[in-house]
Amino acid sequence: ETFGRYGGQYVPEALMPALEELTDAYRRYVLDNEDGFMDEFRERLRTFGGRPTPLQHAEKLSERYGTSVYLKREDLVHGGAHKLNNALGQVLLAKYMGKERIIAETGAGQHGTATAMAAAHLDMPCEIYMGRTDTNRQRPNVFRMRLNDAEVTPVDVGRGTLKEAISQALRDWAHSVETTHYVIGSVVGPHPFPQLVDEFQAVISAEIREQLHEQTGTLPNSVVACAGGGSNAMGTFHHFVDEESVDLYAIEAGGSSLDVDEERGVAPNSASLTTGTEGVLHGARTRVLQDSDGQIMESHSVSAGLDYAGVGPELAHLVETGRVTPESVDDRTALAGFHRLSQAEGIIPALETAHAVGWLEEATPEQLGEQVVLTVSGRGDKDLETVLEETATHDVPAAPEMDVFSTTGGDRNE
Amino acid sequence: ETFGRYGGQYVPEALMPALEELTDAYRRYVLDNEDGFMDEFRERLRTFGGRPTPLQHAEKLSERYGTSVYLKREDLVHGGAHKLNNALGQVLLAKYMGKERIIAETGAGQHGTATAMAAAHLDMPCEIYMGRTDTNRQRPNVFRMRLNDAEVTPVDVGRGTLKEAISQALRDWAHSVETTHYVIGSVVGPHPFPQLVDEFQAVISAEIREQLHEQTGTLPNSVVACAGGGSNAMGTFHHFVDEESVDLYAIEAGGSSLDVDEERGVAPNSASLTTGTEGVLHGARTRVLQDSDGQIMESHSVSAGLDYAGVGPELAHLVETGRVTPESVDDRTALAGFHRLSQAEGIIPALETAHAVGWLEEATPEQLGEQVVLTVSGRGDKDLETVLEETATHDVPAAPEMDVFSTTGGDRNE
Amino acid sequence: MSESDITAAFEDRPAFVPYLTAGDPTFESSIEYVEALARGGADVIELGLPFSEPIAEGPTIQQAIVRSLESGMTPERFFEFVETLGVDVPLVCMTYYNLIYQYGDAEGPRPFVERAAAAGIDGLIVPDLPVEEATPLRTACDAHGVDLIFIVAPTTTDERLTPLLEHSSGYVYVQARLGVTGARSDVSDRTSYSLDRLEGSDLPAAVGFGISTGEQAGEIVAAGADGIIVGSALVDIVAEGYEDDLTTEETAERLEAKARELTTGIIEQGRPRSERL
Amino acid sequence: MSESDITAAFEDRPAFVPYLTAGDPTFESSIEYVEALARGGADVIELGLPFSEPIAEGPTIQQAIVRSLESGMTPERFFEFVETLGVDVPLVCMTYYNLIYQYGDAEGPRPFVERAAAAGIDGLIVPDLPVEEATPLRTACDAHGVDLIFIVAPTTTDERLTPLLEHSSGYVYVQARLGVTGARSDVSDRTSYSLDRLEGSDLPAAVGFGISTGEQAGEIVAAGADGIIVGSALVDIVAEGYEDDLTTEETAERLEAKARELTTGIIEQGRPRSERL
Repeated sequence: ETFGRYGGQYVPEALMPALEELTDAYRRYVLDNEDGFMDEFRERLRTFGGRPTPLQHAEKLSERYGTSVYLKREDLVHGGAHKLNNALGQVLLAKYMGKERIIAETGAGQHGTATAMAAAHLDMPCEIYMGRTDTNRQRPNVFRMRLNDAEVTPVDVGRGTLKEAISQALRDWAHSVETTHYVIGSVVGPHPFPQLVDEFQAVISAEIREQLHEQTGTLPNSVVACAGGGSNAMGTFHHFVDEESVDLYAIEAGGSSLDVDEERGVAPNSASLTTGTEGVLHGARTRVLQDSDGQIMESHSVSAGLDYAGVGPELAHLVETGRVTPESVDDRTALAGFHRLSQAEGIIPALETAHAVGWLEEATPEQLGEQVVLTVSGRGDKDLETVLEETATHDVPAAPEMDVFSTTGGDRNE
Repeated sequence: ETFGRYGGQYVPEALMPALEELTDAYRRYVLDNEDGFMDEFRERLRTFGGRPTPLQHAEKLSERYGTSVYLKREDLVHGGAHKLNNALGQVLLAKYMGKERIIAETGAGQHGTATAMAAAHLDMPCEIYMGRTDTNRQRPNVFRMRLNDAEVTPVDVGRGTLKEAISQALRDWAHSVETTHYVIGSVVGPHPFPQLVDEFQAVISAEIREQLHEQTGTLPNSVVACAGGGSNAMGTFHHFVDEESVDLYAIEAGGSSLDVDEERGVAPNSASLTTGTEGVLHGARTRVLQDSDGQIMESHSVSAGLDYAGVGPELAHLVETGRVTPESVDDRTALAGFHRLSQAEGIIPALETAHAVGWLEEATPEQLGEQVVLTVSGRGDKDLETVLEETATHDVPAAPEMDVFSTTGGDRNE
Repeated sequence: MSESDITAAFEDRPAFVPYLTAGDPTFESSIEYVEALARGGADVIELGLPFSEPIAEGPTIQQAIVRSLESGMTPERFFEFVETLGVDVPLVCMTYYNLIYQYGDAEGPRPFVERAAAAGIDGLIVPDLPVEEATPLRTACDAHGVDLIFIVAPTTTDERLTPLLEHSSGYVYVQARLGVTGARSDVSDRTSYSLDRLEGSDLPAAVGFGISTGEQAGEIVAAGADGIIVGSALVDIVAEGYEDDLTTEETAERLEAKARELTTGIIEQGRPRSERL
Repeated sequence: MSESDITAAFEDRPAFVPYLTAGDPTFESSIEYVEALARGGADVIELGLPFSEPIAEGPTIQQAIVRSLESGMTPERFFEFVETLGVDVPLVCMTYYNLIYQYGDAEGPRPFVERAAAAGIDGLIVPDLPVEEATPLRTACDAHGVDLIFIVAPTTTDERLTPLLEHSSGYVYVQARLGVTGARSDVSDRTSYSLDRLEGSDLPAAVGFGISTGEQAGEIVAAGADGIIVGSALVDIVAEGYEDDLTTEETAERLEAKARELTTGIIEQGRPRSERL
């Protein structure tokens, strides 16, 4: 199954039967609610995951941009990001399929922690592949996974980040496919994963639509979501794709520059939709960051969760058809967005989300329209250290002073 | 106003007019919903705070204890703990009262971060007093407060923890009382604070009661909450106090021992209800950890959020009348509870909550009854480092191995 | 009600009321320091009995309290301190309510007041005890002839002033500015206002919070005060002596000199109380 | 359809099909290594063109790919490599689909196949290209007389087997066990089952994944295989040579010796293919 030119199943033959089995399970359980699968999924999302999440009118952002800005609060989902929507769905599906074990890859650790939580909740053994570099720079998330009793297996290949972790998870799956389900973390990979993950994340836009209708009786003019692999963006857009009056903006990580260093095989950004070219990566034809030979480039973003050289094929297709507008925001603008939301609204966003917030500053009034919905894909607790370091490096305006540790006084009276 | 022998207003004369003003505002805005205060509060709790939080049936704990265990998921409130219920209420009240500035104390940083978030959300300048020791051991929470644009002022007095921070906040308030509201973080302090905070936290038990009735049509047999200052416990108990059939258990931090070291002025626990004696601390008569002269002792708990030498006067009163049963759980049992909830249910609890979870293991079937509600007062992300250290120290059974960082391999094929 | 020794001390001229934390930094040197203040002209002396949570004190007195507690000060030692002192001016004990409440068998304030009176304490100031909570202590004080001194704050409303004055004896402690104790270079405008409000009272009005020089003392007396209370400026001298390793005698001399400076400031501006009423 | 050179190589006896990553660790020494395998008895040689995301490879070949990429291997250099080789056995290029797709103007697989055929490549194996996605490549291969070899996995269902064999040419790569490439000491029971399933096919069946000794090779041939594919066991020798700083000649000799061991194992158990059919 493809989305225009994109999608497909570019995987080893050994995995094809598992993908057929998964496609069958997807149709029966997810699309047809066989054995009440979707009912159970929705109930667990509610009581375990904390759904529905609020759609909050953001007073100060609205004032700043002269429009009504609504925030979809996925940062309040259990685990701190939208990732649980998908992880819970897939682990539950694996259980319905009679699988005995769960594997997953993780980059920044958000998908890994969500999967570990879901696996603990549903009593499934779980192993998470994580690049060695990421295990070292995302220690708290490694701890969280271990606390939920998941195995965490560092991957020592390549740069040791998300790309390598996905490749390694695919290798494990090629080995263990008969008993194991691979919980992929975004709308990427071979069919049916992009559709499956989209279906689980679509709850975001279903709620937005209903909540905004309750609050204002209307559809939004524009919907804004950050996009790395694209699960947050696809989940946020899903129920608006057929509404032509709603503009959809996918905000990518512009990193430090949109140029690429072909010589070193490095793209200092993760803007696959904006600067990528058609290619085949991790099981799907999509837009990827690659050199002219087709070797995949090392991507970069201040946000580990956006730091990926590919993007979901459906999102690539929606961009190609003009339905979704891709925009990219550089590290510095994202950091400024991080501080703006923290200070103005009392919400510390994930650095992924900060890209979407940063883009509001660059958007024209025509792009925003009268009602904007922006999904806060996750909370920023995981990013505190990075933000502190990067804020200093980038000299971001309006960042708070962090000299509280260097003073010795504390008393107010002399 | 007092609760039996407890409560009162033991503060400098300079603060008395402010307490009178606050009592008046409490009656008008909170009790009588003047100017729609409570409507706005509830609406903001919903859209900004993420309420209602779920009441989740915990499958594996239920199986383990042969009863139905329900978890009230305050860990899903914005900021990661029940603390926002109170902070948002008080900051909003300060705004209705025409105050121009917010101060607060914080120990572990949860109340400070909640207040900083609420103040950013409502556009109020905010200063948080935090003991020097706590600023150093709770750096992420200091960062979060600073990111929300709150001033964080370390307090260099005494041991530099919560007790000193409260004293210092009271001193600031004595100075700034005409323009400033002091957002106290628990059901402690002079009247009307204990009632005010209780009223804001009562949303917890209001929701529990409604949600359990929806799910089962009944009242619970027992309700369990951890208690430091007691705001989580009072919020959880509030709407059950008049239901004599419901047993109420306040779980305190037993620390390393319930004995005290009078010589050194140290109590190696924070079990004021269990081992404290009547005294006057921070504006109220209540049960406190003190030596025979009346000097306040340094308390201890593995959980910084429970580490306080006093307790709310209303809770002290409910214990004295036998309505609430105090139980204490030591550090090791709490750590075991932490790991049990993380592994069995996929919820990493705050170390405060872990005391309540740990107690389930020690409770008799008669105490638990057929339906138990336990409030997960907060999430444990803030406690990861402490748990790792203390778990090793205490040799807690069923704790996961944390050797993922020490291995070098990662590949599955040799 | 017959006039107390304390009230009488305000008669001839505006009184100089110094404060020191008893036992700071040691029992023995603290005795010397208090006696030095008496030599320097103190009319009434406030002695702090240290409590671990002094919510009304600024950093200067907080540190004095830490030093005193570390040197072993307890309520019982405090009474021995009072009994050891060789001064003949009225003594006021300033402490927090929990220590009073816990003394003896924690059966209320009576045992503390009884023991204090026996030791030679003439009055009590309890900064965390507003009039609303003071009835048991008031009763115990009345029973043992001990004055109970309340603080009038700049924020004290007119409605609060009447019951506050009714419960007061000895003198009224006029808090010159908002905040906690501590030496300041400015004297609040509110002082005059506060003094004006007390004109109908029978009790002398002593002004405290922030006075550190003879000149300030004189200004406040000129504004109509019946006395001045000086704490942090004196505790600062004790702290300096402690930190700079001065001998007890050197520090005592400095204290006596500071006391003289303040007394002189008062005398220059002061008239007998009968003329001021 | 006339039988290809590759298929013909399986005629006389079961074929020995070694794999090396081209350019590992350098262009020049890799040429020597491939030629050593030919001398050691290779009937067909699989040459890896390295891709940055080799999702079907175990750690041994992953590391070979890293070494090759670091030494500057590209698709164009790979074709030069093939053109430089002095061997007279059929050559199969093993690579991932993105490199094939991107070659030339990224207009599909045709330019790659054309160039490969011109360079002397006789067949292609693309581990991440299942039959469902293979039509464009199949078309290009047919147009240029290049075989397209598919892998039959232990999990391949009977329903999948028919179209898979229809699209295959050259030989069928029988994956002996689940997982990724890598030398193993055991040979899966599933191998016999897989070979049985292929009995109706016209194409020779070569078994790969995990074979490292002449003894194993003999066992598999005895079980009915038309050929054995050995990769990781040979790459290990290259890696050891690289890590232990051996000369190119020393490593080439070791490779030739290993090839002989494997060829001998095959010959001892092997019969002509006509007798096996």
